Amino acid sequence: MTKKVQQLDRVVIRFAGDSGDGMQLTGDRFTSETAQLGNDISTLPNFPAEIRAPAGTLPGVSSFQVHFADFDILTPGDAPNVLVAMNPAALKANLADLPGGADIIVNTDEFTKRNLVKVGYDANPLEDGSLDRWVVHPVGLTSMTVGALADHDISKKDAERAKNMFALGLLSWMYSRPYASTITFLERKFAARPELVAANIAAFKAGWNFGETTEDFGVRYEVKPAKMSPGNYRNITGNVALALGLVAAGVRAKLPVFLGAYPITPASDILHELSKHKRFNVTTMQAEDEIAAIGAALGAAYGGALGVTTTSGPGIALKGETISLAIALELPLLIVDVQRAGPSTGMPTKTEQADLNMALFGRHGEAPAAVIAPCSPSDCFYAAIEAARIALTYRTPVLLLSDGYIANGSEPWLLPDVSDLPDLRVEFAATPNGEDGTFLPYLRDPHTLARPWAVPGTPGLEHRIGGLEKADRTGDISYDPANHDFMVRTRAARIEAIEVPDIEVDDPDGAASVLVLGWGSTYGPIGAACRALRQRGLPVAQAHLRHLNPMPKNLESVLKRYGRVVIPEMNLGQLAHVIRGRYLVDAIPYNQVRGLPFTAAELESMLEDVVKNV
Amino acid sequence: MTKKVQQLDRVVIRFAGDSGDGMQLTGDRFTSETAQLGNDISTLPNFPAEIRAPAGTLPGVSSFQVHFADFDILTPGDAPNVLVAMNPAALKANLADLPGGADIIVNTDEFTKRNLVKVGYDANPLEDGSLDRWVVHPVGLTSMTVGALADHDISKKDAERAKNMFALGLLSWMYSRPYASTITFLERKFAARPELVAANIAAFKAGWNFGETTEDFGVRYEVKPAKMSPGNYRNITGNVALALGLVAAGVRAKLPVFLGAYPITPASDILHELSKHKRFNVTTMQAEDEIAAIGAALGAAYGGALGVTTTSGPGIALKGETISLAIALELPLLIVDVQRAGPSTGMPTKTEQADLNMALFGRHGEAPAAVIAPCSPSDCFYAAIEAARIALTYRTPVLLLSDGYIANGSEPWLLPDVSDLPDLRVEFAATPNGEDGTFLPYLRDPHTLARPWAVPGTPGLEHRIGGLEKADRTGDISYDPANHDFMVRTRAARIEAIEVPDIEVDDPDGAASVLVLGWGSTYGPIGAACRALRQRGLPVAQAHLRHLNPMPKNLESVLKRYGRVVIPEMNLGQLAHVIRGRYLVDAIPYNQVRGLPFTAAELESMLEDVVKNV
Amino acid sequence: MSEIQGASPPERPRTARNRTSSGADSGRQGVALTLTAKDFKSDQEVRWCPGCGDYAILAAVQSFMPELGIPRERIVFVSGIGCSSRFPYYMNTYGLHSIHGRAPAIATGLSVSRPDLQVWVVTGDGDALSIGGNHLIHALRRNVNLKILLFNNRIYGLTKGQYSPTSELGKVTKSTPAGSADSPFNPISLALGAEASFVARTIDSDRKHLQGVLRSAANHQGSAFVEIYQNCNIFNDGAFDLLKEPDTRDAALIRLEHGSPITFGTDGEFCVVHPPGGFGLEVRETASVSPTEIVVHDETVTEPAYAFALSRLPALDLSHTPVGVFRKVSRPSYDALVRTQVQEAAAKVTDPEREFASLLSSGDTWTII
Amino acid sequence: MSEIQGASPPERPRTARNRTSSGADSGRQGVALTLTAKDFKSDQEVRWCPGCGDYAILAAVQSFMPELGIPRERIVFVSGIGCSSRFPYYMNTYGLHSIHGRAPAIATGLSVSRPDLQVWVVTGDGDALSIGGNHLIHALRRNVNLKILLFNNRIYGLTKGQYSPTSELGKVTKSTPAGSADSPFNPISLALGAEASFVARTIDSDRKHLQGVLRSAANHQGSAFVEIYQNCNIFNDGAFDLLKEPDTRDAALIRLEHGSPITFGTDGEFCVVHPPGGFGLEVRETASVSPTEIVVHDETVTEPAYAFALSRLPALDLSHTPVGVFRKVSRPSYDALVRTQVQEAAAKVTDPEREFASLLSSGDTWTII
Ligand SMILES: Cc1ncc(C[n+]2csc(CCOP(=O)(O)OP(=O)(O)O)c2C)c(N)n1
Ligand SMILES: Cc1ncc(C[n+]2csc(CCOP(=O)(O)OP(=O)(O)O)c2C)c(N)n1
Ligand code: SF4
Ligand code: SF4
Ligand SMILES: [Mg+2]
Ligand SMILES: [Mg+2]
Repeated sequence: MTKKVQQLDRVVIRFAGDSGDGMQLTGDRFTSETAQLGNDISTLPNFPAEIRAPAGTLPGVSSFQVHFADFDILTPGDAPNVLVAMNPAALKANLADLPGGADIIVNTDEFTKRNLVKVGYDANPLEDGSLDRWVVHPVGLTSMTVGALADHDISKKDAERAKNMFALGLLSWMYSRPYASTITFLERKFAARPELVAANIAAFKAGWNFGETTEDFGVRYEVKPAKMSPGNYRNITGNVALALGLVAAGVRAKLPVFLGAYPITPASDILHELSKHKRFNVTTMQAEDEIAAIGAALGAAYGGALGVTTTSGPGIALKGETISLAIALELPLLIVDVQRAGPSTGMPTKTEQADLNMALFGRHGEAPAAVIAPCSPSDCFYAAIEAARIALTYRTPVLLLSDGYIANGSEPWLLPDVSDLPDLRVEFAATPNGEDGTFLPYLRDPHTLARPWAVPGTPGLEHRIGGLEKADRTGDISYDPANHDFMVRTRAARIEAIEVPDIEVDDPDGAASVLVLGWGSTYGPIGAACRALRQRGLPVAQAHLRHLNPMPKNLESVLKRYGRVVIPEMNLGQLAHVIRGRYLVDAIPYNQVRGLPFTAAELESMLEDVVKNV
Repeated sequence: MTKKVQQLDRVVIRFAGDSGDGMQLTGDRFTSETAQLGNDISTLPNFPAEIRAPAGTLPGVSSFQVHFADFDILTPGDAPNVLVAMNPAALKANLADLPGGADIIVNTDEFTKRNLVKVGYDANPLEDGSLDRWVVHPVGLTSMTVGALADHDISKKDAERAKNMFALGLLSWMYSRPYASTITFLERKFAARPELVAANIAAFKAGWNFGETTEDFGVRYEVKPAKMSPGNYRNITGNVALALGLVAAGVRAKLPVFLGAYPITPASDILHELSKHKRFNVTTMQAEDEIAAIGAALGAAYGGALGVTTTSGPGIALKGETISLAIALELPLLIVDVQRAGPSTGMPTKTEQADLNMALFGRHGEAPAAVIAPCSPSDCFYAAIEAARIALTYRTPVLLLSDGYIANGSEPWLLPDVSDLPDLRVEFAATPNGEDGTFLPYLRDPHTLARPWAVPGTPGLEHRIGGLEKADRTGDISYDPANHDFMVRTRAARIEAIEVPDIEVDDPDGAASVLVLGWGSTYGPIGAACRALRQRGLPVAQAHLRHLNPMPKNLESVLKRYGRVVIPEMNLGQLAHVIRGRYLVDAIPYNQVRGLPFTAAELESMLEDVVKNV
Repeated sequence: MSEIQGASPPERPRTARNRTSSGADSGRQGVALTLTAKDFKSDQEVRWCPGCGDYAILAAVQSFMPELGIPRERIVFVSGIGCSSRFPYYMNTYGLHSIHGRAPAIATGLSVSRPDLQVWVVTGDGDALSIGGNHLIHALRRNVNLKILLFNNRIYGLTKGQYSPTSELGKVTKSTPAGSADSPFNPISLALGAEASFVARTIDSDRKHLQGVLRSAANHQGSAFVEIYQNCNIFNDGAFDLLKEPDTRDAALIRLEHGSPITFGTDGEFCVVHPPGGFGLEVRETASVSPTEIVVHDETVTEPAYAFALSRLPALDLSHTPVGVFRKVSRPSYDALVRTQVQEAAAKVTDPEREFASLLSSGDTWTII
Repeated sequence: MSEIQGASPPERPRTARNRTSSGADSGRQGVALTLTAKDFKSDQEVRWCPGCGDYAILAAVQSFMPELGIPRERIVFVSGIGCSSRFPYYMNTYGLHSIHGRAPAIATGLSVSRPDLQVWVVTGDGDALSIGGNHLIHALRRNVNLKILLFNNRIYGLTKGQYSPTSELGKVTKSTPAGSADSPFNPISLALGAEASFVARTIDSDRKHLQGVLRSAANHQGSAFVEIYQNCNIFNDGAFDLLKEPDTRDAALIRLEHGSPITFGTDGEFCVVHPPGGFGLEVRETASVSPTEIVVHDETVTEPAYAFALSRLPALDLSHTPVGVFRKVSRPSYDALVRTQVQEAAAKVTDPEREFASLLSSGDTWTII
């Protein structure tokens, strides 16, 4: 039976199942196949804080959404076109996000009385007509997988486990994905147990063939490759990109990298990734807590390494005192905060942008530091390098604000040429800089205002520094009022003096009256909304802040060029407050704190209102 | 010999000497005598971070300034009329602050070659004419004391030590102070060693008699009592007032007070003071660190006590994560920050106002808390009570920002009638508040938005709470996006909903075009400067913010009433930034970060410029 | 003067407390009540991974609770963060799920200010020994009246499998792909070095033993530190199998019983001796030594060197692992000493407002008329 | 691959380092140099109170340093906050005066990334055992290559006299006017409980002894923990007088010497024995026991129970106080293990940029043309 093939320009698929069903892996594989095909992609994993909540319950549902298209896309998609629901809980938890007419592929084997009751279904939704708005494809995923593997010498449990590969096979068929990489992946993953390689491949093929054969799936879809710049690509998550960016910074600075970290969701993967790259002279230390982690990183920085610490909200709260010390010591240090929903423990696996205040203001005394934020998964790579540039050039702590959304989300990344990356080499102090061969640890470079980085081991530069106020030039302890005033202002000035690129405005025909200003991970949804509005003839301008401290020099004039400035944030208006205070611009905050990224649609409708009311 | 008696309306005296010379005690005693007499008073101690830096060195100089007058005064005085310099270091360290014509009383015995060299004097300033601008009184303080005590059976060291009492006697004579309280004090202090009581009293009297007899002091001064409201007064420092305010809050709330604290300058004295008042059901715990200190206070608050923690900058930096938990738990908690000069260890014994940002914004996630600041030493008493009122009524952490200046400075305090203090009694939850006898720990009071305070031990209200996001009403763990958004906004709303008194404006004839807005300890110098300007016919209005979060409802209209708003702060403009961001008012920051309070004179001249340029 | 003045709920049960130092804790012991395990189950769905050792511990604790004879409302579970720290949600008592590592500090404030409560701390090897190590050792040194249950699975569960301070040297985990480089703490030794007055160890899978240890901990005045070996079947499965598998456990598990000679094995064929002149303990075949050479376990030995020596018995490979109460000695609890100071001072005050007024006007005051 | 690539100062002395695990530390041992005590005095004015025990320790350290044979620039002193923590300012080496309690963490990062340096930590009883307790025990368990000098004056000096975790129970201080309620840590026991490989105690006033201990600490691979009893003459004067006054010291001070029987007193009239069957040690009159009963001190005993028993000897009143090296055993340092992993991996890479480029393009990549 030959199936009709229909062309689509974009599709959003959400795989949803129990925490134990392997949905993250399934989504990853589908993404990888899709990448091979050359679509543009954006993904959004969403999983519970519990490791493996009780099977079949709503809190146990884990999902992975992938958006792919034949043009360049900016978000993982507002609403799925297809939902794969491995059990009743997955169906129930995700239904509200599905627009009418979407496809739902359900694993009927899990729709038992017991499982239905567990999630509060009185009747079986597959039978009571409640799903009539959608196109439901009931598939006995488990039983068909087990059936297909009857000849394999594996346990029933292992056979059942392979059902995610059956589902992947089916979806791969539906969207005509190339699957060679999945086969290789399975061979590698189960290398130690060949029987599982065979079984999983068989399950995958069974799913593929099922699509090919069954009448239920009358149409097969194709999404053509996107037009993307030529080059070598890989799909990458923000956390991995950030880790690789740190390695790149070390390589380009010709400095060892020292990461002090304490595990915390959603930042731990940076530690995991970096600990694999020792060969680049990268040392990772899992410290006893966040304070020790940044302490060790600072100690390493004092010794001449590129010191880094990675964490999330609760950990950032603990690092303030040491960041303040690093500010007093004027040493380079990277502090990565992968933000999650707060306050307190909050919702560890959900995203948020509410640590900006903490990054800018969360230290006692006047303790300014540089702050930057990446805007997409792959941008985490470049943001890490930029953070290192600032830290090394200006001898200052730099806070880098990623968040759960881009940390776990992924997108295709055009691999850079390593030698094109910025040259980050630094010069350590080697000789005395004062009169009579003395060394003045706080004598500054007149241009960068940076003090010398004089690492232990350098003869003749022995000196003592600490967290007490220091006299200008000599660094000796000083309680002199005028010196303190001078030093406080100098520390502020040296952050202000950091050279950062001008902010760019995306205002294609310069006709916009409304500027949408964002920072961090909202770049994608804001960009998608602006595009959609422009396509509809409503001109809006977009500008995205990468450097949050210091801010670009041209920002003020950009802001003042527009009648209205709107600032969407996943917090209660933190950047908006800062912009208002600095530039006295009546910026309108648009806020949402749901632990989820904005959808392009909601931003579009909000902006439409603003544009119409200017 | 009878001396001329001259009337003065105000005098500023600075006692300065080595850390071991007992200058703080001497100043205290002089202050106490002056209080007895009924002058208005304001004091400013100033001491090094070292316990007892090497004798005779500049870093070892400790001083105490007292300003007293026959009218009400607001500051310890910009410049001393009299400097008592116990050694060359004390002279050198303080000379720059002395206006020409001021009296200098020097202890000539210490002006030895060795001591002069130690502080970098090439020649003896008492002899080389370099002090010609001032009226120098050379006195052999040490030798005369030792001489006066020749008959006493004490060691030479003890005799020499009594020289501060000689100096006190001399000054007490000069300013006609009643000294009965000093005699009582000495009797109490040395009760265990009667020979020292006798010696110190003898030294005091020798000093007094020396003034009476010597030709060098031709004039004796009198400063009449100030007109002050009738009542019972005592002289009080901010730290003691704050501690007593906490005791008062416990007494008036009929709750036990639990202080968890870790020693840190300049906050430790609150711990010391409170630990003396166990009889008011006050428990003090010196914890292992600042995190444990606030943790224990929070645990006690959970158990139904008035939980308090006291610290300074580096400690506040460590408490953020637990404050964030307290915000999630919605429990009352007082966090007292006696600010000192930062960043990092900074200048521990010097004052600053640079923790405002930290208090307002220094937590991860959206974690709003109430913030208030006292404006003078005695006001610390009332601020503590007000902080307790907010915490107990609204079930929220409250940050109270004192600083080193008012913490150690003192002023006369009209003792309140205890029964006039606010009634702070609270009601613990006693019965289920939900349907079917269930208990809903996050069901709110519709007016205050406070949740019930259901302390362990209450039968039927067993419940579980924590730092994960909680469902509205039930408090169960919730990852629901809409619930999170709701809870984040509710936590913000409940802080905004706190009722605080309107801000008052001091604009006697409503003619001012310039408003000076301050907060915290700058009240005195700003007030003094405004008075001086008004006396010169330049109208300026003064308003002082006690409530920094939420801000008074009328603040916006007050700000907009004036053509110019000036905000002087001992930081780089933290309040100014907030005011600009909130109200889009182009407030002018005026900043100084010298570890010292503003002088009224410098504010006066700055404001004069502003007024003239409106 | 009670620990909460005035505004306390009317029905709150109060027990008589005298004001002597030991008496200040006595409110924690209750009277017989007719509660069952079910009464200690909260309405929250338990969300650990299927098969997690935490389930067994929860069930053991819930079914043990009734014998305390303490009403539910007087029991509080305080935890930090970690899989184990979800524990309080499942107990139908008061419960506080706090922040990572800080439970002992928070519980200290609660316990010191509320002697009428019985405060339990539930924590993990990361929570208690990594980020929370300082609070733990300080609680132990102070001897705060806390029952501390450390669920030791030798891994970070909640953050998905990094090594912990009890993981063995060379452990390969997500954060140590080349093997960890830090040798672990021995939690029992650490607690003893920190002056702990009660130290015990037990295993998730042995409910009877676990409850025996809980019983002993519950009636201890001061800090009771209980290490519970707990299987994390997702990230460190089988870590304690040697002590659980029928074919190995008898030769590995040494059950300490107060007053009994320390023997173990299927038929007591192994024993623990104290070689003369030495400081450590050694395992021998029972048949090869004279009965008098076998160490008779005494948990009350004041000298901690004995319990310390016991704690060194297991090689890191668990080959000889004592379980039971290592040490249980009596010294005043911090809470009792602090409460006594406060109560004795407060007892002298009948009218706090008047007393406060006189405090205000003490010292150097003056009057303006 | 050296610990600093590329941009290092040209004159920086490099020592050959092999890549074996113990070898990774070897850069720290230097060659003979002709430095004197004066070379280790910085130009900063010393600002402790006159009479403070810190002066004696400073002088002892400065005059000891030359014998290390390590150039000044390869020595770093890292401290926390406290009177004691001002120490680095006075040493003409590299020095970092950090924040309260965190010196061990900061020093760990430095030591791990710079095996060519010798890193000393100077800390106080509050800095190390109160706020910094966790970092201390973790450094010890990891066996980081640090020489940790804890100046124990049993008080908070810098903050003007509050009690510390080593102050005796009942101590009256500014923060405990009614006497403290928490019993103290025994720093030696705590360190042993935390798996310390080198543990020693000495006294500010005995320069020879102090330097002997420093010598032993300096050549130890891994963490060397040295408690130094230090007099704070302002806030806790005479705390150790019993061990210093001519009429009491002989009967109180037990000088441990490796390989010698433990005797003390004016004429060795007292000794330490190990009563059979017991775990603790006891003091006896030498005349009353047979010479073979006297414990012969051996700092290298693997079993920490011996050193632990020794640490329990002093009553809190110092009546029997061992000083000297309690324990010195060899186990791999954390730094060495970590450096080895990194160095072995890095040794395989000749061109990091090219290797990095190939890392980027490893895995699932695709090409758009
Ligand atoms: C301040 C802070 N740092 C880190 C974390 C992340 N975190 C949560 S639980 C945990 C460790 C859990 O390990 P353990 O205590 O052994 O408990 P288990 O999950 O194994 O029961 C970590 C690192 C956090 N929640 N807060
Ligand atoms: C985070 C922080 N908390 C508190 C302090 C205040 N503080 C400085 S030193 C010190 C204790 C000093 O005691 P110790 O470590 O025994 O040193 P000593 O002064 O006795 O040598 C304290 C509490 C601080 N500087 N930083
Ligand atoms: S991850 Fe491990 S410890 Fe956590 S719930 Fe699962 S099995 Fe239990
Ligand atoms: S306070 Fe004590 S420890 Fe500090 S310098 Fe003075 S004498 Fe030394
Ligand atoms: Mg664990
Ligand atoms: Mg000390």
